[in-house]
Amino acid sequence: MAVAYTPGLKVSPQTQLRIRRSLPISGEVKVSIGQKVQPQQVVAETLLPGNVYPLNISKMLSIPPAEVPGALLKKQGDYVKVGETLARSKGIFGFFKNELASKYEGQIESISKITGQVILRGEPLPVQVKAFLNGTIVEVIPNEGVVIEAETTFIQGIFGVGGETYGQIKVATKSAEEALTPDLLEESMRGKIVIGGGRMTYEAVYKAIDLGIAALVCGGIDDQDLKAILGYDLGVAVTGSEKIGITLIITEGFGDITMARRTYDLLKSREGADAAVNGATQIRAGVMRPEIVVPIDPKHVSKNAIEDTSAGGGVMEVGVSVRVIRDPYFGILGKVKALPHEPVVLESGSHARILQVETLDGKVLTVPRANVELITR
Amino acid sequence: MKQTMKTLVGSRWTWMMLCVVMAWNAVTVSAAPPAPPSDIQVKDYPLDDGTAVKVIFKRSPDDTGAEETNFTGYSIRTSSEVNGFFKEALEVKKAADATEAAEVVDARVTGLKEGEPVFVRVYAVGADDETSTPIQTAESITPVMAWFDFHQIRLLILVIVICSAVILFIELARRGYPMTVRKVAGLEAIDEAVGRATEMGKKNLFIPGVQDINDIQTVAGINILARISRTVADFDSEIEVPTCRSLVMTAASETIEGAFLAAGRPDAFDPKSIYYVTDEQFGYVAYVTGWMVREKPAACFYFGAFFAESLILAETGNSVGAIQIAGTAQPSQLPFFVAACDYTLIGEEMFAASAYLSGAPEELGSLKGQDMGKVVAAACILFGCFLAFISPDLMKLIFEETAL
Amino acid sequence: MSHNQSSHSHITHKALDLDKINVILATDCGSTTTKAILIEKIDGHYRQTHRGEAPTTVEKPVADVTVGVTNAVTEVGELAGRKFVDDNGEIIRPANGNVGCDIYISTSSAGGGLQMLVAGVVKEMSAASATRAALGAGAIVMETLSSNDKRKPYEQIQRIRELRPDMILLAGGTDGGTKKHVVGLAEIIAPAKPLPRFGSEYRMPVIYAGNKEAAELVQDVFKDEVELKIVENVRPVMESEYLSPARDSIHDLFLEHVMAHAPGYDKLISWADAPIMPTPGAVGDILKMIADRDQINAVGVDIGGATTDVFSVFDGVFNRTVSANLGMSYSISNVCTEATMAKVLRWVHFDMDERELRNRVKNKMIRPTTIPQTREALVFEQAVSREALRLAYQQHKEFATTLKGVQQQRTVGDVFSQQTGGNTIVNNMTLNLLVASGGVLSHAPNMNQTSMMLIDAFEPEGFTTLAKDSIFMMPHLGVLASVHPQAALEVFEKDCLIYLGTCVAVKGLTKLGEVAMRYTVRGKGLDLNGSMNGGELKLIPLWEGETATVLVEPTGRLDVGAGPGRPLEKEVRGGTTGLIFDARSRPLLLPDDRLQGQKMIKQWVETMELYPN
Amino acid sequence: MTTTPRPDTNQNLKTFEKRVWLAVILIIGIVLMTRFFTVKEMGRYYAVDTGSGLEAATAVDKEAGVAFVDVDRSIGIWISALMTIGIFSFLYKDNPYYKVCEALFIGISAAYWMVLSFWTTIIPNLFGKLFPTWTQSWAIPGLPTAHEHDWWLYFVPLILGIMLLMRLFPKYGWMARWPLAFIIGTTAGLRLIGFLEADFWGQIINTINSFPSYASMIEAVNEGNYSELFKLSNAIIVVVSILACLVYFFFSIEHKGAVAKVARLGIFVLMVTFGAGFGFTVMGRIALLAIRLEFLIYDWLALDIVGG
Repeated sequence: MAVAYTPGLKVSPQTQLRIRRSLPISGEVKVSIGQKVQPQQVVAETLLPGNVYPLNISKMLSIPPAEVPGALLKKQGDYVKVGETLARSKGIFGFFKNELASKYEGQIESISKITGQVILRGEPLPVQVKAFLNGTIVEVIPNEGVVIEAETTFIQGIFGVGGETYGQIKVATKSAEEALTPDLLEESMRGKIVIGGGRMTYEAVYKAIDLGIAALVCGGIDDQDLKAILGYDLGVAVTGSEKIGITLIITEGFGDITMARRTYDLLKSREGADAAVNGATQIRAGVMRPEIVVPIDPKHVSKNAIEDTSAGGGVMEVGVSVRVIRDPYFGILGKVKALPHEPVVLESGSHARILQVETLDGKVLTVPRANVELITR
Repeated sequence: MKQTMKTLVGSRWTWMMLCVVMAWNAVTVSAAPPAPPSDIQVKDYPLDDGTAVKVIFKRSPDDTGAEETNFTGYSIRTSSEVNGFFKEALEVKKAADATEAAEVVDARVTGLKEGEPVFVRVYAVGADDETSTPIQTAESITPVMAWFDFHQIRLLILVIVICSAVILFIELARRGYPMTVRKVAGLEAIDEAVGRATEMGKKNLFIPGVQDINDIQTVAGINILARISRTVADFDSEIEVPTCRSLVMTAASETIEGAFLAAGRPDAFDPKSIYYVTDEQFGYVAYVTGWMVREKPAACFYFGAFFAESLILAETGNSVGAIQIAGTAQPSQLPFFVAACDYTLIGEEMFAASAYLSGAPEELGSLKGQDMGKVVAAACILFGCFLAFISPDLMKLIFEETAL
Repeated sequence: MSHNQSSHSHITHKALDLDKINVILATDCGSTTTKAILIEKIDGHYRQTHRGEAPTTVEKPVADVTVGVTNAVTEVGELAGRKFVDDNGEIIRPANGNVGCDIYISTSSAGGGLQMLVAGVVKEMSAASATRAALGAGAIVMETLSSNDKRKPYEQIQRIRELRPDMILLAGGTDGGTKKHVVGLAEIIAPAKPLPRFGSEYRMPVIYAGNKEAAELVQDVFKDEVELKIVENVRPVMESEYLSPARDSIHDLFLEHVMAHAPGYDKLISWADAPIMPTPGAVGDILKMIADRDQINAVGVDIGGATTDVFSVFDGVFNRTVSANLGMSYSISNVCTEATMAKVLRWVHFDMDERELRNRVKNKMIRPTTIPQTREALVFEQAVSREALRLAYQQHKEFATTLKGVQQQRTVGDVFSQQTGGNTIVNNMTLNLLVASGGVLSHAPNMNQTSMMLIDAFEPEGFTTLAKDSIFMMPHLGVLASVHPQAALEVFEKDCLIYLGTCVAVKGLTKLGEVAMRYTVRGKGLDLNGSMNGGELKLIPLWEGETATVLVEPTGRLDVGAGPGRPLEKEVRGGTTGLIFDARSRPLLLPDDRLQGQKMIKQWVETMELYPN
Repeated sequence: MTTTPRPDTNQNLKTFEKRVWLAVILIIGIVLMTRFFTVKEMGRYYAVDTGSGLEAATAVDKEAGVAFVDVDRSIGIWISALMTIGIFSFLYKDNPYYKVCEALFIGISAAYWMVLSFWTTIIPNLFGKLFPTWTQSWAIPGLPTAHEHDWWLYFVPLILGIMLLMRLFPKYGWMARWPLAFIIGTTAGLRLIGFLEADFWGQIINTINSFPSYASMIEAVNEGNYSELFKLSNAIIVVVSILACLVYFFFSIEHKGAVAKVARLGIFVLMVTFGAGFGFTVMGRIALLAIRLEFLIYDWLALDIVGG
């Protein structure tokens, strides 16, 4: 077969997007068909009862239950934060005092002298589903959710962390190659979606969180940095629920890697526009990629815009632009120079069909066909 | 039957007669009595629990320290009345050699009643148990209880060593020092047993033994009950606890209520399932076995002090097809539990259970501390045996005699 | 324990005359590729002759599975010089000269396979039995709900809503046992109104395999909102499992409801001469069949991109586990996380930059289709696979256990050897056959690499024959076995398995530099004897089709299957790798020190000729 | 494996079984009655009035005219015999007869214990100490009316006892926890010392004391007496056994390697102990059974077997 499909990411200046927004459990839909909605508008809502945390203060402090109210530093109805000192035992002659810091956050619902138990109830968990898109409601699923439609500029990243967020697009780097370093970030970017070029550094992410930047979109990130940011090693690529105070999206891959020019240019062209991003990624059957959605003002919708998906997927032939997506040449861009038919023995000893790539600086590399990805340039 | 009884009674009489006759013989065949000791002094023994007096007297002239002599030792006797019946309280051996013979005897007479005056007599005893005329104090002496009993000093040291080991390890555990616990299959099987009951829609039965709450085994049993009922609450199963003592019922009820609350299911707690049956051991057993046969519990737990009922309960449980987990520190009952139950906790394992189950660092630390106690015991035994082998006197000095 | 000898004959489409079957066409619609094989009767024996493959077409834009099947079949046809597909795009039957085939069968795991939600009362008991039934039927168990999973009802409801299973299996309670728990579970599932994965046009299939006395109550709870099928209890009493009715009805419903709604499957079902089975279910069936016939214990492993399936048959008891997050592409990063990078790197005999590696791992995760180009990348990937296999096998051991909740019979003598129920039935010493399949194992450039990956990850003890599934034919043979067992067994024997050789390993801790075992090998042109020190490996050439008699005398307390220190003589089978003597310890211990470890691995790599220049 | 479905409880079989049992019971009843009326000793208690009370006698005495049948005690014999059989009937299966015996046993014993503890504990030990005059006036005539030294301390148990009773009122039920805690806490404390003294230290001292000294051994051997050597070997066995058992009960160490081996030895020691205990207890139980059977055979049925 002379044709090879590669997993494509959608990078489209204009596309009609239809998304389904639904509640986890049944609730109330707050909009009706035909209604125009804003990204941050709540379209459906429900309440989950707050979680209950029973704390056996008497056991934890080794005091009789009846002394629990005396040892508590809070009253019924008070709100306790995580780490706040909840109770202190009297100790013996002022020594051996024990303190107990709350492990949970919530309101003190009841204090029992009998069991020494304090019940903390977390806030009722409001579950709100926002529109995410600036669009029109085209379908209402009663008690569950809605389907929204809009004309958007739509860009899929390859990987992201953090959930949905909104903001103005702001490009921070001068080129698609430039790494996002802390010095490129400034106070004025608070609440915005900041676009970088190459890799986002650990320091930059930290500064961005401090500055209150809504989201960072870059070409790549170092896994070591990601681990430091998340505080754990990411195992399964199912993300979206991280609470790190920022949404991060990478468009190309891990390591030092440049953002595809097309993506960079498209984002740059929409600088200043309001966008919605979602870092949620799920790489397996039913794949989910992080997305950057920039609604297009209905006035500017070009009626004859072509549905453009050629950015990802396509036909592999001599002359097309490709990126190598596996070491040892990871991230290198070039053009297909030859597509030999016969399988070749690789250095690893495997037989595989290969292609030759001529890099931008004129070198010719031999790589397995599976290890390249088409890019439109 | 009646006749056998009579024979038995008859034979007892025969024996007594025989004894009397022999005693008479012994008295009649006596030789000349030895010379009495002299200069008796009796004092209250200091720093003790008030059950001893110190008796000091000069040795009898017959007590020369020579090996071959008619003299065997002294008999110290006490009575509450001046001329009352004097009962022997202590025997003192004759001097081993001449040097010892020159010294006074300083004896400690124990077994007295605190606060009750006694009179003391000392007899010299000859070869054929004939006694000299006694020497006696004119005044009675009253043993007094001191604030601190020095005889218990070893115990104090032990308590301090073990308690500090426990405290030390608890502290260490709190600071994250890793503590391991050996696996105890019986405890791991609790979930399995309760699970079985849940799946089969049957009840769990818990028997906290037949002793009152003042038995440490019952307390340990109640501790395990806390965990079991927590599992029961988690599994939404039911537990039945008939008790043999009213206080145990109260304790069990409190425990289960607490466990259900901790599991977040206070609503599922049924106080009626914990009840008192009777104090009468076998009445209780009859009830429990009857209940078992009727209700067919799928899981039976026996934790506490058990006596003759162990096998009856466990066999009945086995016959109704329950998973049974038992634990007791009654050595005589363990074999029965082992034979009839699925899992058995042996003695100490039951006491360690609560620490094992909770997995809380504090409790694990205390377990480790208790293990240190065992190390101390082992060391004492080894050291003591070594001393006993080398020098029994030194051993006695360190392990038995008062340090005063 | 379980009755896994499933009978699918109850939906056999057509009556077949087994003697007249000469040409068999089989396909397996995997999530990415559809593989077709051709089996022909040559000189009275069934042989696999040709194969072909094509991308699976269940997702847009094609969305008709038969297109991929037709493509794959066409490729086979071209290679075999037969015409299988007529002008209407249908498979031609029966065979007539160079045209058509006698039977056509298929398995499917396209679109993520059969995804199920399982619920039972106690997690370790009826829920575990239900899970076993579902896994045995070839399903992926997305979630197991139980009364004691510590979740509040609303959390459970939320979870069910998040999932979109193909099917639900509800079990719980022994017959005559608990009703309230089972009904309680039904009351949680019913209001959650789980939506089936393939559209909402049909009702969610729910199989009830719990307390038969609660069946009516459960039916009342579900009313008509689901497609409820009531079968016999998977756990009629605590002491035994009865899985086959539940398994069979999973297969039936898979066909009737799930598959029927997947794109193109209605056509595929009508084509096939036997019910279409979920791929892993078919693999399990053939493995079980072989183990039963030869009276052996066997373990099969299929390591994929996202998941690793482990199948085992020990003393006739079949078990299957799916380690959902252990795989070589989508899940590679999770393997490194779960096993830790240090554990992965201990299999690598040279230095690697960890930071660089982390990025590579993550990039493989987000771009799962790439293949290692350099030797370094290959070595690393195979190191990861060892850890993935090791973890999957560990999970399998934890799952393949004796039943929990069974009353134990004891005597006084047992007091100190009390063991809880639910011990693993997996015993590496009694394992006879270890079969590997899946990309990293079957496509390794060098078969010695496959052998070593198996030995390092599974740590077989005693005498164990190693083999690999040549072209992942086991699913096809599994279905074939339900129609034509003789053909399936013949092909399995002759074409399916490629024997790698035999591993002879001592159980116990061996000491470096001390003799661990002595051996004598006698066979065609072979007469060797020697001894092995602790920590050593030895490769003795014994090629495919050859056998040799091996006598092993372990020293000390070491064991090769006859008991500690006892000698054992057995006939062993050769293969592409040969006869491997392994005097490394069991469990396999690698030095913590990186340098020392590298030295040791390097030595093994050289002995085993793993990465020749 | 399906369980073979239990055949739907065969009604016929059940009725048949019932009839058989009815017949058996009837036959036994008839035999008993016949025996009662033919054998003079059976189920009767003969007594002779000595003036200072009743004493046991025999049927022969009755014939002689000195003794008479004590109806009360005879009824007692019958009750205990029938109760004994009732409890034994559990060996066959649970049945109404057993249930009656069980209920009687429990009811009577519970009441008995209640009365007993009231009159032996609460009255003399609590009220008798706190309110001697009052108690003397209605309950214990012989009680001294003066207060004891430190008598007021008895208010503590009174209050604790009342608190314990508070369980009866759900609202104040929590009060019961205090006395309970007091009891458990005190128990633990007392037992700790008791345990240390009697078990812990006692075991150590007894072990050490059983160990012979080198000097005594040499002396004995010189005298040609080798028993000391046996004493030594015994003592060593004892010490090793104790240490091994101690190791078995180490919880904070995984039983691996050398520890496992020592623990294994400890297991053997414990096994031997259990074996001995098992045998001992079984013998005890058989003796108990013999006593019950003796009662039934001799005192009730008055059978003349085994030279009774």
